[in-house]
Amino acid sequence: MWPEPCQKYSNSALRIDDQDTYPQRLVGEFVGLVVSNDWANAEYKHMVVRVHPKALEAYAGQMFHLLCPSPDGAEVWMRRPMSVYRVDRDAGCVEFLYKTEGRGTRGMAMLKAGDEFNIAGPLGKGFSLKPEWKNIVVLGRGVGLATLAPLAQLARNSGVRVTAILSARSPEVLMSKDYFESLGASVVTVFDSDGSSAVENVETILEGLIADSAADAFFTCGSARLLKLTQRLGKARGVPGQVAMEQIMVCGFGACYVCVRTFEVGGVKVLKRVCRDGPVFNMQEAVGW
Amino acid sequence: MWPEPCQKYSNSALRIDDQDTYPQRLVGEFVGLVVSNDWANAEYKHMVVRVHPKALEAYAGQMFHLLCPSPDGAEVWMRRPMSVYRVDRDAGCVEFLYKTEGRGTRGMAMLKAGDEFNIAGPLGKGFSLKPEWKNIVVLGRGVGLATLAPLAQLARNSGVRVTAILSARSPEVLMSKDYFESLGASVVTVFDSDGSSAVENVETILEGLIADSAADAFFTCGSARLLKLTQRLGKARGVPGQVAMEQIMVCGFGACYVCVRTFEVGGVKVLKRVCRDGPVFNMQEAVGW
Amino acid sequence: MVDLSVRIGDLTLQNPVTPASGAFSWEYNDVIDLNRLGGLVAKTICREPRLGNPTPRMAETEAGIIQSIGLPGKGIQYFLDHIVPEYAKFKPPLIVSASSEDIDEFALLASELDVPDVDVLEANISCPTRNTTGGNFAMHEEHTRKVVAALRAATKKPLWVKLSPNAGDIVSVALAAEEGGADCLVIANTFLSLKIRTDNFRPALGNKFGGLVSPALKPIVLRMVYQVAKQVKIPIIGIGGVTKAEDVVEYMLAGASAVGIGYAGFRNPTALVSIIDDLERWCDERGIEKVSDLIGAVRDDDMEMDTLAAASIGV
Amino acid sequence: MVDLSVRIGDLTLQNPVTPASGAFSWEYNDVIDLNRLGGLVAKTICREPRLGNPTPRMAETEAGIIQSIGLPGKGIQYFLDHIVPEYAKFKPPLIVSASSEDIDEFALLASELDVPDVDVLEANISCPTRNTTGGNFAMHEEHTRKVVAALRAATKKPLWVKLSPNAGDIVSVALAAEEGGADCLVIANTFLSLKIRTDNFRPALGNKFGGLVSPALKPIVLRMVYQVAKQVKIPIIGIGGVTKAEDVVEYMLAGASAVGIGYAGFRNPTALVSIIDDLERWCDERGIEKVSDLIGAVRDDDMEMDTLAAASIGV
Ligand SMILES: Cc1cc2nc3c(=O)[nH]c(=O)nc-3n(C[C@H](O)[C@H](O)[C@H](O)COP(=O)(O)OP(=O)(O)OC[C@H]3O[C@@H](n4cnc5c(N)ncnc54)[C@H](O)[C@@H]3O)c2cc1C
Ligand SMILES: Cc1cc2nc3c(=O)[nH]c(=O)nc-3n(C[C@H](O)[C@H](O)[C@H](O)COP(=O)(O)OP(=O)(O)OC[C@H]3O[C@@H](n4cnc5c(N)ncnc54)[C@H](O)[C@@H]3O)c2cc1C
Ligand SMILES: Cc1cc2nc3c(=O)[nH]c(=O)nc-3n(C[C@H](O)[C@H](O)[C@H](O)COP(=O)(O)O)c2cc1C
Ligand SMILES: Cc1cc2nc3c(=O)[nH]c(=O)nc-3n(C[C@H](O)[C@H](O)[C@H](O)COP(=O)(O)O)c2cc1C
Ligand code: FES
Ligand code: FES
Repeated sequence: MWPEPCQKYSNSALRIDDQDTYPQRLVGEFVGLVVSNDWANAEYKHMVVRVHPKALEAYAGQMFHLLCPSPDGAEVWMRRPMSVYRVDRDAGCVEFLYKTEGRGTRGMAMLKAGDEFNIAGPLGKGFSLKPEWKNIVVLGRGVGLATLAPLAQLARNSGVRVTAILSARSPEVLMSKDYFESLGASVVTVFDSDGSSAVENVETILEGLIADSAADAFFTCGSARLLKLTQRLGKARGVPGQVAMEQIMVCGFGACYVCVRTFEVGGVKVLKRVCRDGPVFNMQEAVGW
Repeated sequence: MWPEPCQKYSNSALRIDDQDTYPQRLVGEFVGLVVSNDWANAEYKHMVVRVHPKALEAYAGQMFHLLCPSPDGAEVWMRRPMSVYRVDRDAGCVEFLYKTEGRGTRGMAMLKAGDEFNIAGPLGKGFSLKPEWKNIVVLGRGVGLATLAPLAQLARNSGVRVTAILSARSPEVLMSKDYFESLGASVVTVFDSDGSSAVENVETILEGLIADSAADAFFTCGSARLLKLTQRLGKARGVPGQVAMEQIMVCGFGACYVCVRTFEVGGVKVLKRVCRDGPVFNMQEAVGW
Repeated sequence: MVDLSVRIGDLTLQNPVTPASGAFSWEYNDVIDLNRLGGLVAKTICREPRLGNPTPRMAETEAGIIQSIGLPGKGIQYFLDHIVPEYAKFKPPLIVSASSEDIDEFALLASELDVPDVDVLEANISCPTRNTTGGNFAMHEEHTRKVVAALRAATKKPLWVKLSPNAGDIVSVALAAEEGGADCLVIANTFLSLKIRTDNFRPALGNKFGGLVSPALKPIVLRMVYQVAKQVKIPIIGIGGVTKAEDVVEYMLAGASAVGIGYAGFRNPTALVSIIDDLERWCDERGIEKVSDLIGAVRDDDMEMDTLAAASIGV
Repeated sequence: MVDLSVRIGDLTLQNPVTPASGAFSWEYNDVIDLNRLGGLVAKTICREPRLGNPTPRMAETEAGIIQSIGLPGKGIQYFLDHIVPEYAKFKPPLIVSASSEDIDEFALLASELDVPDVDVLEANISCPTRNTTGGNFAMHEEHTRKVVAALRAATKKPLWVKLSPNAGDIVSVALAAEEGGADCLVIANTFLSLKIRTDNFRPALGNKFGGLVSPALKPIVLRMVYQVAKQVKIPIIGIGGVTKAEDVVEYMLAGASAVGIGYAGFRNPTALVSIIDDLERWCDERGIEKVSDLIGAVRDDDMEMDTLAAASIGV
């Protein structure tokens, strides 16, 4: 009689110091080590994970697919996609800013410094800056800020000026203002609590930026209202733009076609995959959120 | 829209200080708190769990059915039966002595002081001492010692003298000798390593005890060889006996008939349930281990 | 407070939560108050004494267990003399599950069970582990119609018929049972399965095949309940993977009038009672006055969907 | 070192581990070296362009997922022009899965796929989510025989036929496929399922029904592979719930010559390669020289069992 197997899942994910036996790979399955996992506010946590150097090749708008531990003893069966909030090459870390929602993110929220965390990525097509864009406007709300933050970093590295319009329910739950400012962005905050986040008001702000030639392109994520506004205004004023979209994902590699959204390309409606054709898309092609 | 459920399993198990809303119950589902969970030797651990007072009604030979946590992220789907090793009424604790085998016991081995542990019981029919038995012989090996230990306590409380023959591979892995001695038992140890555990040698010891009128009844658990020996000798010399049996269990209440073993009663072969008709059976009726 | 009662034909259950046959006995009164349950369901009995299948009778799998018990029991006379009286001590109706491979014997058994303390006859025509090929009446609509008609003629008790998830066309089998005279359909028994040990290359169960029991299977059985509920007029009891109050709700939305629970009671002996408590709270929190309003209340007529994709499949 | 190669008819796979159709594409080369795999299996293609089913296309369940994609794709011409060349960059044989609801169209598609870079035609006659009732050829032996015969006549490629676990009598369907001219049976596709959300009473998937995918189902599919392997002469590929090397061994013991893997690759993108590595180690540790020796090697002829209980069921 031979011993019964112990491991439920076979796994050869790359640990921090592993030699990569398939160096051509663009995407890795990594076992990282949690460095910190602290509350950013009452709903969001900020996680720093030390990983194999390969994972640090992630760029703005890309995501990782996370194998979340169980929050309740029962297995979490599917990975959860999460944008890269920040890559810290010096520390060898990737960072996530995430909202605790359902079982996956609640399990993720339980991880402590030193715990292992299996993450696959970087996945998807991120943001791209055209050379002619010197001033961009970034509009984000909620989870969207996590996705947009690395764009501010990318812009700084490319010498592009950023105006960040950060929307939130109230000043207490606003996130990432300091981070955007530290990256040199001019930050405008708008809130539901004082009415400043209303579409009309944001529209006025955007009109002002266009008038000041400070809006060569719009970038948005996390709000259907902001997407509609920037689409409409961008179309009317000839401002191009990009939007990062979400959809439930399975494979993350473009194989399963679970993560599709509808787009209109040259008058024809088509489905594109958030995980591979996106998550960042041409704003004018997006049909709904 | 209403909130999605969070709890995978509904649960109203009794916590330590809970009021029992169904006081007639003989068996409880308890959420205990682990007090300690230490290695007894390289393979066995000794766990102390503080529980609701109802659980302390367990007596010698009875078991609990344990909902083991996961050792590997994947759920452990069935409970695992474990004999009560000791009940400490003063401390409000039940204790287990267990071998780390497969996924269930490996998950159990990971529990730390302060962790919750869901245990159901006490279950089954334990050992019984007839008033005419003044000197009993207890023969155990491996896991069997866990089951037999409370019998020594019961005997002491009833003023019955115990000779405990403890069998093990080698002196290093012998367990519970001190515990049996602290309960006033005369302990005889036999080992594979020096050949003393051989059937012929144990038989000689038993013959000696019978000759000394120190063997009014045999009790055994954990070894097919010791069972066969005591059955044969018991039959030949008119010494009655009891054996505690194991079988894979599902319900623990006598409902599912998963845990059956074969017995011969009055010349007829019958199946009995380890969880309800046992785990302690008339030694002479047992057919094989 | 919500009215938890449901009607199954002429019978009223105080709540829709019942145990599943074979996973329950009066002995559970040791741990829960049986008077709280919607019904009491006895383990399937056969007319003649049976020892059942060889051990081991259970093996754990990836996500659940396979089991093969083989309907052991001491026969009809012992059952009437010793087991029915045990159940009679409790208030909820007694549902007696019975089985036979022979239609005439089955009908005889049904008539022998037509006694006052038995409230319902549940015909188990779907036990996958009764014989090694797993065949049973409920695999075929013709066999189902025949055996149900014979049972209908043999008893005046409400006749519930337990179907098999191994049947390819559950709707046809369900319609056959309804035509045969069933008062209620119990959907479903276990999934015929096999586990082979990689340490010794042998089947893990003494009987080789076993029935898979796992919360993972709920979406399959729920689909069957939904499909059958759209076609039959008689009530349905959904069985398979219920572990929490929301699962009861889900089965009722799909068209079940009540549920049966096996596995969850193994995992948590107090599960049935806590699921009843949770169901009451769930309804109260949402202002649902009668749990029976949930039956068949799935909103499948106004699906919201991505319009383009919807167009592509002609919805 | 063990010889991991297996033969499927005239085709040799370097090892028995292949991806499952729909759960894989050449794009996985981003994360694993596709040249390590036993075969490359393309997502099922249809002749005409299709957008597929409405979203959401996946929902998590108790132990796994249900999914309903609806076979989206850009049609045969795009496939031949753009996708086949992507796969052609790699060494392992290309298995192309194809589907149609119409036998003539299916045969036409088969003939169009009879091109050099395609090594095998896998006929997906079992997609449960292609239309809302879940019906498909593989539910019925007659339909299976007909469609397989038509495909057989239309292509000279090895013809693999993917069966449905929703069929009641998998053995008859398998025999029909063999008679129709299949060179290999792929067992099985997904289980037709439903999830209803208790927060809004709506089906969780845009297409209502979906296919259940879960390691929990392995014992059911394994039983089907075992039953079919006892009856047919052609090789079998087992698909369902493989997550580790021991699962490959278990399927091979039951009679499969190779396996397909979907879910495990979602959970661990590197799973297929590590399963191949583990399988090699597993065999080497046990001195197994050829993995193909495991095919059908289950020890079911000398079952050790409790003799009394065995007697009771006449074994
Ligand atoms: C490309 C991409 C990037 C993302 N980046 C971030 C991020 O940086 N920070 C962050 O907090 N969240 C992000 N999300 C959303 C995140 O994936 C979901 O919140 C998460 O999967 C929810 O998992 P859960 O188990 O906690 O909740 P579940 O119980 O699975 O679901 C809770 C709710 O979230 C919805 N949901 C589930 N999965 C997704 C999904 N993949 N996309 C959108 N909604 C979903 C469900 O429909 C449900 O309403 C991103 C999603 C995508 C697709
Ligand atoms: C009444 C009773 C009392 C017991 N008391 C103790 C005790 O005090 N201490 C102790 O260490 N063990 C005891 N056992 C055995 C214990 O239940 C098993 O070791 C345990 O269930 C194994 O679980 P696992 O997940 O670690 O291993 P698994 O991976 O489930 O199995 C490992 C091995 O143990 C066997 N096994 C699994 N379940 C049982 C079972 N219920 N009975 C016997 N063998 C089993 C399996 O066939 C396998 O060979 C008792 C068993 C019974 C029935
Ligand atoms: C150990 C065991 C024994 C069973 N015995 C019977 C039986 O005797 N008769 C029957 O109709 N079903 C029997 N079943 C099936 C259950 O009644 C039920 O259909 C199945 O367990 C699915 O429900 P669950 O997912 O809630 O466990 C048995 C199930 C188990 C686990
Ligand atoms: C997202 C998804 C898409 C699938 N698409 C197809 C498909 O196009 N054609 C097909 O034959 N099977 C398809 N399947 C079924 C798989 O090929 C496989 O039969 C099933 O997932 C069971 O294997 P697993 O348990 O390893 O995942 C799909 C499965 C999933 C999860
Ligand atoms: S998640 Fe599979 S294609 Fe995007
Ligand atoms: S474990 Fe169910 S009868 Fe013993």
